[in-house]
Amino acid sequence: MKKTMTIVALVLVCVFMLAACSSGAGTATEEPAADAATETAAADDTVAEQPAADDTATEEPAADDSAASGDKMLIGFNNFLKGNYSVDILERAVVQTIEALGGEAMVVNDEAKPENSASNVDNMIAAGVDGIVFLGLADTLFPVVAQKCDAAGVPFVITDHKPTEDVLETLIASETYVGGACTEDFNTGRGIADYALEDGLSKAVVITSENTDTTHYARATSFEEQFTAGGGEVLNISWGSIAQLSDVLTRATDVLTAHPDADCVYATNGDIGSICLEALAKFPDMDAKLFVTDLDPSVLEGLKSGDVAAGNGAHWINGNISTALLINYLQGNHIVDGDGNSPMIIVPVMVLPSNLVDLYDEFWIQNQPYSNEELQAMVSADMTYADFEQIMTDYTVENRLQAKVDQGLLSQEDLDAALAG
Amino acid sequence: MNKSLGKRDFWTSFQHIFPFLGLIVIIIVFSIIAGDKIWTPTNFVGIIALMIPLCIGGSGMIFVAAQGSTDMSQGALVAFAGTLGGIASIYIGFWAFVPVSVGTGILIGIFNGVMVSKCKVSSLMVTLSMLITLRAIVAFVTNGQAFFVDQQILELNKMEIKLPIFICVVALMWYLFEYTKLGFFSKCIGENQTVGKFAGIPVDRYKIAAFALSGAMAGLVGVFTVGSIGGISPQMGSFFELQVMISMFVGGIPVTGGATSRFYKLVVGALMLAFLQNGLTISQVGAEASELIQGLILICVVFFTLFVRNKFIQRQMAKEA
Amino acid sequence: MNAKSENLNPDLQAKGKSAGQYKMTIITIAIIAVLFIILNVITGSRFLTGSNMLTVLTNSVVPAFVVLGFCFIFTMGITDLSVGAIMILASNIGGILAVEVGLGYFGLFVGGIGTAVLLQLLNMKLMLASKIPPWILGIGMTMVYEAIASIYNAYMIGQATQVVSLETQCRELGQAPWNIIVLAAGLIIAYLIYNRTNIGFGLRAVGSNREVTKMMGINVNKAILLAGLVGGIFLGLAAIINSSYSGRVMPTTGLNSIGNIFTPLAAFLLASALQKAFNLTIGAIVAAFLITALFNVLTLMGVPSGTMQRVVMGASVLICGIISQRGFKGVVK
Amino acid sequence: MTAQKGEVVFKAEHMKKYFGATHANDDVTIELYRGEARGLIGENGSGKSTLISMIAGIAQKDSGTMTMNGGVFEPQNSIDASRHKIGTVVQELGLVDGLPVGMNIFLGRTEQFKKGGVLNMRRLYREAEEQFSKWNFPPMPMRRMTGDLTVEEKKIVELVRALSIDPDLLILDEITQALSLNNRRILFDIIEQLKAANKAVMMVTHDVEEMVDVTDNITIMRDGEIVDTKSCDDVTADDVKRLMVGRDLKGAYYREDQQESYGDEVVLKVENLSSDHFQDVSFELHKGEILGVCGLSDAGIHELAEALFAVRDVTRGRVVYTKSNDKIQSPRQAMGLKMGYVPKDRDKQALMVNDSIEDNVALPTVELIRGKLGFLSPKKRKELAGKVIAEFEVKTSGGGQLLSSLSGGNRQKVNLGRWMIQDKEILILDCPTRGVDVGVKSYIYHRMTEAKQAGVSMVVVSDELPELIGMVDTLIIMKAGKVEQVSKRSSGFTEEAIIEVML
Repeated sequence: MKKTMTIVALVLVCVFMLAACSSGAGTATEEPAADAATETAAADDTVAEQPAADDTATEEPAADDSAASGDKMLIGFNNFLKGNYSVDILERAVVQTIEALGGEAMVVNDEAKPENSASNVDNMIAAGVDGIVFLGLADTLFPVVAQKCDAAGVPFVITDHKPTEDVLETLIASETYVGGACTEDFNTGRGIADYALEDGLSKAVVITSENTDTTHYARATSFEEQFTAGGGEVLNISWGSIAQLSDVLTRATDVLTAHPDADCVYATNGDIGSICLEALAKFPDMDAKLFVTDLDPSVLEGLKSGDVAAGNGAHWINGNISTALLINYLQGNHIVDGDGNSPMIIVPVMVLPSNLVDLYDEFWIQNQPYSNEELQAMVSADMTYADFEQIMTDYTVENRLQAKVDQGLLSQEDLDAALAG
Repeated sequence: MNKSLGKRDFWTSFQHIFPFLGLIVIIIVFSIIAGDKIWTPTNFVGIIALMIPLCIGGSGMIFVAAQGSTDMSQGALVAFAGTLGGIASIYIGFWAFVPVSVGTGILIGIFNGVMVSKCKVSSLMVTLSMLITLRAIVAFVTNGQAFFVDQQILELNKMEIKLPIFICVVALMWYLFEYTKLGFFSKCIGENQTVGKFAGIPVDRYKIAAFALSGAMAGLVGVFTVGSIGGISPQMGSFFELQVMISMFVGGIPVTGGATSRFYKLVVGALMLAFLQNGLTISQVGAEASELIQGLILICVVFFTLFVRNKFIQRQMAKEA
Repeated sequence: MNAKSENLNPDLQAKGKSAGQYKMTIITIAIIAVLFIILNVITGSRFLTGSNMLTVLTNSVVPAFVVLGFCFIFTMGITDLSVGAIMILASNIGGILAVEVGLGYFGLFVGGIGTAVLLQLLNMKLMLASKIPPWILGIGMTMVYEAIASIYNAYMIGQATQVVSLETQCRELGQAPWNIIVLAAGLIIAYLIYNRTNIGFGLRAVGSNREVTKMMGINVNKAILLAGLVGGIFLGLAAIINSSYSGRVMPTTGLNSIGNIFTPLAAFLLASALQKAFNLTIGAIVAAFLITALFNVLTLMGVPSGTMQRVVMGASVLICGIISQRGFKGVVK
Repeated sequence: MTAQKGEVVFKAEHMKKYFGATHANDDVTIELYRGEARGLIGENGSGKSTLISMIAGIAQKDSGTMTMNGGVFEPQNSIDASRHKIGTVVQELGLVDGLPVGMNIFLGRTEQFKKGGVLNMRRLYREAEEQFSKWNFPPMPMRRMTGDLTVEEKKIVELVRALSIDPDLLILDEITQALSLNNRRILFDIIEQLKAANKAVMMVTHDVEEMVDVTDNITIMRDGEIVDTKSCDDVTADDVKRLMVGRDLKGAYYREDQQESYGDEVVLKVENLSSDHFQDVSFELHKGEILGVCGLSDAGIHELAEALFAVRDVTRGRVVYTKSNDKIQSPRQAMGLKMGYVPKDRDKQALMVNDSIEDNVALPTVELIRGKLGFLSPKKRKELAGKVIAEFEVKTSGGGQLLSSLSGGNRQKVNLGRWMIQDKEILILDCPTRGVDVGVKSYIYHRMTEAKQAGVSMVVVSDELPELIGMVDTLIIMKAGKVEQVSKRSSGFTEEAIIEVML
């Protein structure tokens, strides 16, 4: 028993080490071959070095090249926590852009630890990336990353989370910072607050994630600010843990018990939104409207059925834009803003009208809002800051849908019908 | 009299080199996969930087582990001590950073120790509630937000400063653990607490001391963590305690503590974990697969360590015959 | 034996069980009742209303089942930290069978309980065969299970959707009165198994002293596997009630699933601390209810959630621990 | 009593068991008869416990055959053995601490209480209670956790567990050493009852005199083989000892003089010491004196030993080290005042069994090893361990060897040696010869006499009266926590007189 266990375990180690090597160097199509290699290798340790040695050989040129076209660029992206829908969907946008532009993506998992955000930058640099799309959820990380990238001479862009102005200045001072496309998380909360005030609502509760989560913190507090400024009252902000939706549900029912007079419920992301629907269903006497940020599939359902009064989001394209900025730089076109600095492009947050829910689902969730061709068009020697600003100005749900019509993915009649409601 | 163990057979000597062997295998495999990427100076510095907090945290926790107790609060304490140190550095001056941070660690450690030894609450329960409480306090104090501290802290992240401090601290803890009463009695308590008490060890005092050391080291790790992320983040140090435990147990320190706890095993384990995590990342293994492989390799390494140890004991028993 | 196990073995900390226990039970219930009444006054009579109590009870069902699962696994001295990851996988596989395959409740039960039982048995089997301490094996298996769930999640993201959600199907189980009925049934079954069957005594014997148990002629491996089976069933139940309750269970990575079981773990430790007053299985439910009620009442009192509420919880667990250990003379690790 | 050869109840033939290369049992053949009480005796490591484990189903034989009640007997585990009506009380404690007492009696045999998969606990506890009263043991709370019991109570529970199967063969492995005199008497009555009921008893003990008294025949083992089986009518204790060791024991076993002899200087003064287990104990210990303490199980003698070394808290009174007039308040302080303490339970209280000899020696001698900056020199540790090994003739391959692989006698040598190599003035020895064979016993007595001559004062607490009678200058007899009588060696101790006082 012991002996077999040992052998099995030994073989396992070999297999996984080699699996690591094959999945590292090979693409998906090469996998069967790599598997075959591991099988033979597992049987005999001496053979093990053979395929591995091959891999290094194929990889070396990739590590050496700088932005030279023709070879595949390797671009790193740090996912703050695999398994978190918002960042996973952002990862999808980044990876799609990189692949559409003929690059290779390297995704690392920070496991929700800020230390890992820093050390993974080291790791990506060591792996020989040509550029980094950095998702920093704590402002303090940006100077550290700038320092590391400057030392290694690897360009980076930032995405999604926008640092404060002070931090942005230090970033601009960095040689390797080449821009960023971010969302003002504060705008999301403000937008909802305005919308709710217009509806004449005055007593709100906020259901959100942990207050250590910068995104949710910004959404919740900006909502509170705006709502209070507009004459409303925020009765309670319930900080829960987004990792456990049952926990959020428990929190939500507790809060609704405590404040049965609330007429507005703001859920700071899609998952929490669907949870709030559950919670509200338990209080049939309550007459509260639900607002959600982040347009993910469950929120779309709610919008369609009318359970969700309004939702905003659609800002995940900042992954596309920031990656395009980086690749432009890598191909020799450093885009600068009016002051000659690396740009910070603000991706707007949009409120989705319920009549467009189906089309949104098809072209934002099922497919990417920007086609590969459009993404490729974003990267060329002619692109300027003004062009990107234009893209942002044009970025509305209606315009995008119109573009889809132009691409022949959608008939004009369907769009018109949808717009008409 | 007093001869060494007689002839050393294969398993006996293997038992001593095995922790190193696991490390060597991991290094060789990743050298093959990742090529010279792993041996570039920057990457090597990166590996060392990964190892340093694990080693420092472990050098405190090893006393607790040797006594057979558990310290789950270390990660939360990293955040708590780092945060208080950071706040102190803003209000009092940069010099206060390290003393406040380490001091906080020691105080919380003493509290843990008193709860365990005097109030007789199990260490898991004490440190788990401490983990929950400290995390919440950090979230409260920082209002959930990352913020900057005196930028001199970034100096601490420089290897030329970090490394000497690390070496000094680890050397000191090594000495304390292997060559003084503190370490020896900790191991004895782990072997059999009653025996320790009957042989005149003031058990309570040594327990408190072990938790205090663990806390102090957590405070120091807090300082370095703040340095490495450039400021205070309430999420820093999350699950740090588990990472440290993995390094210790993978290195071959028994979960139950006792005489076979050795400091070098911690260092080897920390290096192994650092090489594994770094190697998997720079070999561009997908994030999902990387965790899978990491888990399996950890289990296999622990299994082999135990396997070799059991073989060794069997041989020794047989030799008695 | 195992230090990590001994501190989790509630039997070792339990004092004699005799007439004194009934007194303790009554005193403890009285203390809780008085506390509840005081809190009710503080919250302006919003706490002890029927609907609020029902809310608290509903909210405590999932943690209660997790704690019941712990009763069967952790009591053996097997501190398996991978239960958090197992539950995530079980919820999702149950969901897939229920929704994607369209088997409804049948699929949910088979998928959820089946997964939890299988993985728990796999853990036990691995632990017995390899002799790896459960603590470290649990961490390793957590990584493996998290990775599997995460691969599934990545696949679903690639398919432009999220991990499976029950939507409107099979949601009754997570609501009153069904969840309460299931909880009551679960409690009775757990109580009987733990106190009145060979499985229960086997696992308690193993947790107390594995060597002696073996010497007394009990098949230790079988006892562990059986207890793992029962524990797996309760964890599986917890997992499916959880998905039925909240609709969707998100995978996570980087050992974050261990964070999910900290609260149930605290409740379990609380239950073992309450052993003087309640049997472990009953104590499990009481502890889960108390912790949920604590959060509820703190919310009613307007204590900030996420921060001060958790401080109060951590402190309460510690204080209960201290009170229950008063006068304890044995070895504590 | 003549050894009547009744019907054979149990037979083992050509039993062999190896541990590695060692013959733990080499071709052992033994027959037990109905109505017989058999003693099994031999030095530590002679293979008694191995033989018993094989019969009890705890260890599996390598070869040989066993028959029980005429049928082939191949037990897979102890439950299997009990089905064949063999009840065993093993040497190490064999109870699960975390279960109620009643459950421990029936653990593994609960089928009889099962009803629809659920156990009828009330009936189980009632039947367990009945077992206690059936064998004349005082009642115990059946629902209490076994871990809360004392060692002696646990041993009784184990005995009742073994008896509860109504055994045809009862095997007792070193049970008497854990029992106090009153419970020993109950046990001997039980043995008589079983004999009268035509059942067999096999008993192992190191107390040769006791064995000669209680049993009908004695089987002597040495080096894994059976040397001889003698009828108790034909042998004396000395014969048995000789056969066990395989040679004549040189010199006297105990000290030879019958006069107390010690200096005038008082080294330790105990004044009105009281705790939960004893009240108002006062005595003076002189230089070079061996002071014995004896009493029944509830006399509080072991607790007194713990209190002397300040391991146990006292409610009143004090222990004073007269030279410096210090009140002893902690074990560490006591050690600083040149006191040493050998606790009763060697493997649970005194030694780290899974650790090396070196570490175990270093534990109480750490102050000798300590250098500048608290440096514990590995070299000094090695030297000290070597010294203990050399001076106390510990059979080992070196200081690095784990204690778990040493025999009980060698462990006890390490245990005593590590205190005796230091220049201690006062030693508190609680059952210093518990569970060691006559060879080691005689060696320990020899060392004690030497130490006494060197001026070391000793407090010896023991459950074995012959040992106290043989060694002490002053004997304190305690009863129910109070000092009942103090007598000097010259007054001529007799076992009967002492027992009378104790009862």
